[in-house]
Amino acid sequence: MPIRQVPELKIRQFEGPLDLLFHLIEKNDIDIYDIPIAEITDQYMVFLQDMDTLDMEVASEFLVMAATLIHIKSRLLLPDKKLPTDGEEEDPREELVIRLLQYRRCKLLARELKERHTQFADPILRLPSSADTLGVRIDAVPQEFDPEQFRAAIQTVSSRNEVRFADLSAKITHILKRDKVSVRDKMRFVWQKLFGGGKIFFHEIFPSRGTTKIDRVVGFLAILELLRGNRISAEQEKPFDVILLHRLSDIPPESPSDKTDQAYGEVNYDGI
Amino acid sequence: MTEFENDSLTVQELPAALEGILFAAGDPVSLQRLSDITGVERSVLRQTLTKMSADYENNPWGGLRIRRLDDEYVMCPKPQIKKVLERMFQPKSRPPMSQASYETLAVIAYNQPVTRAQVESVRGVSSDSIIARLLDRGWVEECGTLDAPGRPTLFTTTKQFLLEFGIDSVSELPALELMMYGTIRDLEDSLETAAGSKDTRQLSMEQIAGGLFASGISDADEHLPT
Amino acid sequence: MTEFENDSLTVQELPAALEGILFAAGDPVSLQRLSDITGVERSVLRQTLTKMSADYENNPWGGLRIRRLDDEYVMCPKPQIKKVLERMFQPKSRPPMSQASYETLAVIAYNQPVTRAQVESVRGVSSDSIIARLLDRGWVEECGTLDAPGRPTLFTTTKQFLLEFGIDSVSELPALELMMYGTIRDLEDSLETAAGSKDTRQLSMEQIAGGLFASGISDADEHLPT
Repeated sequence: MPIRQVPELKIRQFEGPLDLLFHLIEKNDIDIYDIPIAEITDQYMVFLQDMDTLDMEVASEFLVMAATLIHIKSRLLLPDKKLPTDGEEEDPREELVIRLLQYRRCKLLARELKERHTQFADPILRLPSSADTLGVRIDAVPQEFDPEQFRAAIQTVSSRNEVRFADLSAKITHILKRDKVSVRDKMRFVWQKLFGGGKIFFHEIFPSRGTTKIDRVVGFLAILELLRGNRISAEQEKPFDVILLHRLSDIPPESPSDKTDQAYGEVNYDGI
Repeated sequence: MTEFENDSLTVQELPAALEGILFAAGDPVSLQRLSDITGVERSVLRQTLTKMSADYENNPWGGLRIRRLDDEYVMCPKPQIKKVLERMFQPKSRPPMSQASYETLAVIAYNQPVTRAQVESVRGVSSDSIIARLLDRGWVEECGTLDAPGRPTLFTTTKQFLLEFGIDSVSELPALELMMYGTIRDLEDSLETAAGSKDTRQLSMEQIAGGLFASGISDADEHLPT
Repeated sequence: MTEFENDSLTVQELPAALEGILFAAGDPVSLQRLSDITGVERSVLRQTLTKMSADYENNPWGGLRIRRLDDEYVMCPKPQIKKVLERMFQPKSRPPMSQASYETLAVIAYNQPVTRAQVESVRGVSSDSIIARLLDRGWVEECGTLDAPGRPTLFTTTKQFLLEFGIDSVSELPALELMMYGTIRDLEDSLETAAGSKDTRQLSMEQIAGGLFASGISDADEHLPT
């Protein structure tokens, strides 16, 4: 099936993988009960590979969905022959359809809530009247002041403020320091590791200790990218087994096209 | 109706008294507190307040309304005159809420009480920081833990949520159990129940949406002249 | 009747708007101020208010009235329902002092004289309605207004408070930096400097916190490890 050109999309446009899938389904005017998995998977993968930078956790969520799609696609292509065919064959797409319908409903409800909020936000309430302003006389009775509770309140406010400010400075610092991890940088990194025609395991380049989750996720995408360009080969004997990487060509990755240039920023490949 | 206290109010005096109390209180007042003050039974109060609320709404010359928030009542200006009032109070400028926040809020509102994991299973993404934001805004609160491994925290919506979204009570939101359907059939059944329709097969996406809003929060909209 | 301003109200909308304004204001509002807010001429306003006031008085089911004090107008409960209000304010019918009340009282004690906004800034949450209760209990009193836009009311603790607490002066309270409005402001300022960018220079802490979730940097924040 021909892949229609996916327009420039940014991952931040989407609230998650389900949101992206819905976008693709609506754009292609697809019957949700009969999703052409192969085509959707292809478009989804094209989108993933076009992502310039990855946002920490987000990427892994998008990748999990990619794996799900590929799994469904494979089940559709290769029906499980071990199971007796009793006519009531389970559609491997069913679970995905349910999730999409649930998410769609959530989105619609969210839209409704948003509309309600614009109408009802910041309600104007009266400040309570004090007895004095209403001219109401209050019986003089012994007050129930509790000095202990007063002291406890002081502690509560102070420690809350401590947390409040510590939390805020941490967030600000984090945002200032946050690095963007780009796929292009990781491609270059992997390429360098394979220099000299050697073979190397994926987990040697990106060990689970010493690298962050985002490093590994982006690293994996970089491998996919290099595979696509026939720069390297990757072998895996069975699912979840180790992945062995091997450099196929001594020619460095072709010069990035104008489009990828913009997306990946300026990286000089000649020096590799 | 039970015996009234000695100094309880007559049915004739009640509306004026309730008006005065809600005016003076400013904040929402619980039915129980109104009962303590007036010496009138809660069921009678509820009936009277419902009638008063309708009268307020139907009076085109009046600028006030009485809103119910679960078992509390509050007097406040009608939405139509909010614009005029904003000329006298500078409204608090708050950052706009993200799409993700409304989605998370929707899952919590329609499925409460609900765990973090359940929210994430519907949205397909981690929702920790968004839930924190909703807690900050006072729209959501913790309400105990689920009796399951790890004892995950349960979340519900608050009175503040009802206030800021123009909803009388969470019971106005049909329970939709956004998650955990075994088959498409189950999901459709739940939609039909929510929509109250007998027409079974082939619900389109728009029908799904329409059904929800017809039976759900749109009721409240009907008496909201915009 | 003269020409109305662009955003002035129609005659039909006027009563509802005035009702809302007087309700929300609490304090008496001058005819001039009402004219500024509504964009309607004072003579028209006076006429409308006189008519409204008569309607309120003649409505046996209503508990509120509009009173004129020279050229000011105020909404208040009718004298007939004073007895009910007295019951509402009697100590025995009032809910006990909450933790929030003690917190608000503590912030006032540490920062007096202090405005509502300052109390909120130190406590981190709105304390508006709690202050009214502290006034009722006689632990807090008004002491003039701050010379700033809007002329906000200043509050101090009372002698009664010192008496109950068993101290001679608020200076006997233990020194605590994080209870002081001045310190809070300094912290906010230094955080703003830390945030560094030109955009955030003038932001309050609220805005910074909010800004994290607004479009620009929000994505980053939403995936902060918690």
